[in-house]
Amino acid sequence: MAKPVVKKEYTLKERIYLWEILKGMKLTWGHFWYNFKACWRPGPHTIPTCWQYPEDRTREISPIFRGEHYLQRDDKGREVCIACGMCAKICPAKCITVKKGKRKEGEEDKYAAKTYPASFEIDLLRCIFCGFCEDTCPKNAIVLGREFELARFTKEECILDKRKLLLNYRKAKEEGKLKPPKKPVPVVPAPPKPEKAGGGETKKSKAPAAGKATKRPVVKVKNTEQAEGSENKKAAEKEK
Amino acid sequence: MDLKNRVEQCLGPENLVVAMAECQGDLSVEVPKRSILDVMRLLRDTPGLGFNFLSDVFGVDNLDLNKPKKRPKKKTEEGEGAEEAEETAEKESLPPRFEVIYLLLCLERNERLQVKVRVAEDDMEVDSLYSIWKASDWPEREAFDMYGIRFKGHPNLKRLLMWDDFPAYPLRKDYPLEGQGEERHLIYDD
Amino acid sequence: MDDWLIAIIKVVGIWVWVLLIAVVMTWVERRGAGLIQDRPGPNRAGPWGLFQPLADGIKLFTKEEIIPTKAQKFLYIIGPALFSLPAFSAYAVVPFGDKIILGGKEIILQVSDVNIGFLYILAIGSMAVYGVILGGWGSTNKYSILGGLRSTAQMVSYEVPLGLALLAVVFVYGTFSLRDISLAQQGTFLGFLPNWGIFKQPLGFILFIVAAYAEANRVPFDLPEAESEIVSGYHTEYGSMRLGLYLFGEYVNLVTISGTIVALYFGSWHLPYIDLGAYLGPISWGIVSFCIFFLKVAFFLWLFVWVRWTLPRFRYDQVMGLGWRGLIPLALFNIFITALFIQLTV
Amino acid sequence: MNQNPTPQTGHGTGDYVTVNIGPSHPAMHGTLRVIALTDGESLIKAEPEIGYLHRGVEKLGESLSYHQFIPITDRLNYCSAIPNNVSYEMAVEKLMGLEVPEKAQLIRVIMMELARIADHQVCVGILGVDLGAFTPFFYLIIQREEIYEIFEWFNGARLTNTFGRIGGVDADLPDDFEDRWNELKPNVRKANEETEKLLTHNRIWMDRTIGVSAFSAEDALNWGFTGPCLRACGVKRDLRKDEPYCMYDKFDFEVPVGKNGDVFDRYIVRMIEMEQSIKIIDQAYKLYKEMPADAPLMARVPKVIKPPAGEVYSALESPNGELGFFVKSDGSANPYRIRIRPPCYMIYQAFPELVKGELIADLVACLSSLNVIAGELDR
Repeated sequence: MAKPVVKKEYTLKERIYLWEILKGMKLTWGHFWYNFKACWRPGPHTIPTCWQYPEDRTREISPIFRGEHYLQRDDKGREVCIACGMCAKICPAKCITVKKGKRKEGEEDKYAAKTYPASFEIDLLRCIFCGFCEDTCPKNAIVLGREFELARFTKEECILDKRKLLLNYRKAKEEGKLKPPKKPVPVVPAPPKPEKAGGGETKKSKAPAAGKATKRPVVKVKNTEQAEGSENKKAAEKEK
Repeated sequence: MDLKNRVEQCLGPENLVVAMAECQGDLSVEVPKRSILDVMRLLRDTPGLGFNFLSDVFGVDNLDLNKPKKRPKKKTEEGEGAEEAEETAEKESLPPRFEVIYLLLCLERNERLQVKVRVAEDDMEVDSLYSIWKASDWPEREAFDMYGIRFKGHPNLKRLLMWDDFPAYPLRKDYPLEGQGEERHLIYDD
Repeated sequence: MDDWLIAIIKVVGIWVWVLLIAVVMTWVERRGAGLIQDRPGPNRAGPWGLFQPLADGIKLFTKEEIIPTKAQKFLYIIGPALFSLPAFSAYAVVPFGDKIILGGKEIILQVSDVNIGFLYILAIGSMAVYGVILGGWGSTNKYSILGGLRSTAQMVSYEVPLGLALLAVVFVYGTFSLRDISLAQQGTFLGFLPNWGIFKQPLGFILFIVAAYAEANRVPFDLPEAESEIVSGYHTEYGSMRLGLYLFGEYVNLVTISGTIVALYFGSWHLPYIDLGAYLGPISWGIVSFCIFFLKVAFFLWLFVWVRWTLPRFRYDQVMGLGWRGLIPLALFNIFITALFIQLTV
Repeated sequence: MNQNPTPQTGHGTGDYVTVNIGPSHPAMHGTLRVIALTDGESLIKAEPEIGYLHRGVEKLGESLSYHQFIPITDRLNYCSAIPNNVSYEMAVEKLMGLEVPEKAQLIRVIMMELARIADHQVCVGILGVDLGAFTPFFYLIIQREEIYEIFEWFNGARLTNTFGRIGGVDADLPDDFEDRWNELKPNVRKANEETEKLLTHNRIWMDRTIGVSAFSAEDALNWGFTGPCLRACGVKRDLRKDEPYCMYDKFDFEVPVGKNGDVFDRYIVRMIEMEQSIKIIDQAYKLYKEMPADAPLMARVPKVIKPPAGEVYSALESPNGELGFFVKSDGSANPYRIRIRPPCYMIYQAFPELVKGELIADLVACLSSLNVIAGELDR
């Protein structure tokens, strides 16, 4: 395990230190001078790479930024969520709890669907902002907004209940920061099949099975082999 | 000649192949535990195979696969001899609980091979590959740490990720996800 | 009585002035670093962040003083003092201007014109190493001890090329007094070059500045406090104003070193090709010479900052190698050449 | 200066000092810890101790569904989350026998190469910081921020991207990708050039890096090295070339190879790889543009993924080396066992060998040149 010995071959320029040092200093001086001039520009955002954050909020946040959540309302101001619980189910951090409530008569202007979330809580301390809830929501009701200032003083404030989520929606709407609707992702079209495969996207369609069907026997073979293997081994051990 | 035949040709005569399986193009070969070192040397040195790179070593716990039915885990239950006897009887008919999987790689032909040994719960000792590949140093320590599989001949077999006096083996299937309150065992001295 | 008063004014004045420069230097360092690195640097406290040193000072003064339980108390406390005291006192022999004539009395702008000024600087400068090593040892921290050890070896080693480079200067000017050397740098030689030390001792200047960087523990020789290796080196365990003394001491050192460089090699208060003293009145010339001197000092202070944010750091053995195998032979060669030259020309 | 007095020949009085470097130390990126036995400045022994960031990712995976594990993979190598995501997705796709649409593969390539640039920038920058050169770090990190900007506009997150889904990607490239990339490309090149100017030929830098922690090719293979650290030793191995995935066989790029396996070579290899990544992105984007706008991005994947029982191992060339995922399925909706083969885990275990006989300062240099990421190491 002897370590290889490395020969150092330097050119004269490298050997005398100073040449490269002076070159480097020229480079840093260039940066200094550029930024020194930039410093005299008016306004908080002087040096192009730095935002003076709390004062200077001109930096554009991506419209699809995954920040603090809000619950969407439709055009008539009704809550869209149907409390199906998909978001709670898909959440890797298990930070969403939804309780379902049945819409009573006379509440049609409050809730869009027959069921609505009686309570909807998101624990921001657990949330990892992966955006799966948004992805999976059938009604596009829960959305991760553009709000990124998540610091709170107490733990209680970090739990977003339904009221806060709807307030977030109002705030986002007032500031024009509602998330644009997501473009649907084109999926590989289903191979032509005698049965109709349309709309089989959400249901367990037959289409992937076509791919699987060829593979399945392999797996089965493997399973049997495994079983045989263990038997073989048993036999071998018995012999021993 | 495809890889499967070559491996068979190499290991077959010595009666070293317990089973072979292929899943999506990944060939895995199960070999007897006691001859793992010989197998590895053969796989490395046989021309035409030349698996000269150890990619990874890790354990798998097959507890749930062996027992599809969920049963309450009563480890400290006393007295119920009948149930225990039943369990032991069942155990004997099942394949050994643990597996150690070695991922090998042939750098020349870019072929990969999974070598598998089964480790029974009552004899958790496998020969260490440290003498062949130094790369097995930490992965074997981790397998020991997580499953309690001991590697004979490893120069420094102690816990890697968990602290030294951690009382359990966390990646076993009967270890609860949220732990057993091992923090209690931490002794803070100033 | 007047002499006493003048002396006291000079001492206090230059002490405050050097301290002020050191304080501003902490701002320049960070601001300069920021601008070199494409970021603004401290810009919150006051205009352009100028009050940042003030805020730092308040913080350092009001922080709780903690002495680690296992530290050796006496050494721990005396370390910072031993570091900063020599730093301040070394400036005593460095001039800061020509002279002022006040009420018919000639006042030289130098605390004390000692005729062995060089030796004083070398002697006092090497005192600082005690502060570092005692602080490092007294902290009873392994990183601190390592830092202390590094600094000792480094500073002691680089005293030698520093002294040898200075020796060549003494050969050229024939005096140990910094004031005399400064005065001798007026005018030109060979008809076109300013009569500055750098043109008479180019190699000596390079040797001196490299050794001076090592003496001041600055990048690329900042091994005693290399933060990626030994956390903060000898002052790892220090906090509050004790740390402040180390930090300020370092900057005061920089001022002293820059002053020495300017006095020796950069023509002190002289401008090239022009003798302003002949045109200005005695008082205004005193002030102008002071300004010229400190503009030059400011350039060297900036050079310290500039180099710091350009270069990587040496390794311990490489520093030693550079010192003993590079600088010292070169310095001896420089002395030899200088002596030969003087012998041949005079 | 490589031949420092070793304890056997030099002042080996046996009176050594144990210096505990880490887990909280300016040079330890993340919570690494090295217990160093030193004789003055030279190292007698350096033993790495890991596990301070162990979060039980593999155990966690067994209780999550296949999709839910994707965000967890972000947290492995937090400097380059996207290759982690893709590697895991590729493993599951292999298990399911899915064919990922070409356009999605191209998007993956583009994003992975961007992540590679970002990762190498961090690594080189930090290497500079640890050797005392602070400034290149900032020049590089500014460009990394711009890369993160692209990530943000692509799918809304900067660091923990949760990129892609099993079977494809969840979003198309943003419309302004080309503008952003064209703006970014010269800047990245410029930052790299400036870093080279400040470091590569600087004698101080060369002294600090050339010959430090040199490693021979046989040793490197024996210890399971992959990625830039292996290539620096002179072994031309790159999974993108050797086991092409994601259409990497269609791109024309070079695999840089070093000679001595020392810190300098690792640095140079990383610098060249950044340049090559830029080339790959250009080619991939060209191919991407040739695809029809409505080309599929997702394979047909059922909502609840239940791969057939089986076990596969799939690896890709992450910025640090071979990042592999072994996924074992029992046919249910949760993976039965997920094993992550992190590249720097294999490299870091040779750390005592790498720094044998070096100085403390070299330990730091060696550590940062390996680009050890605690999140990936401890999982």
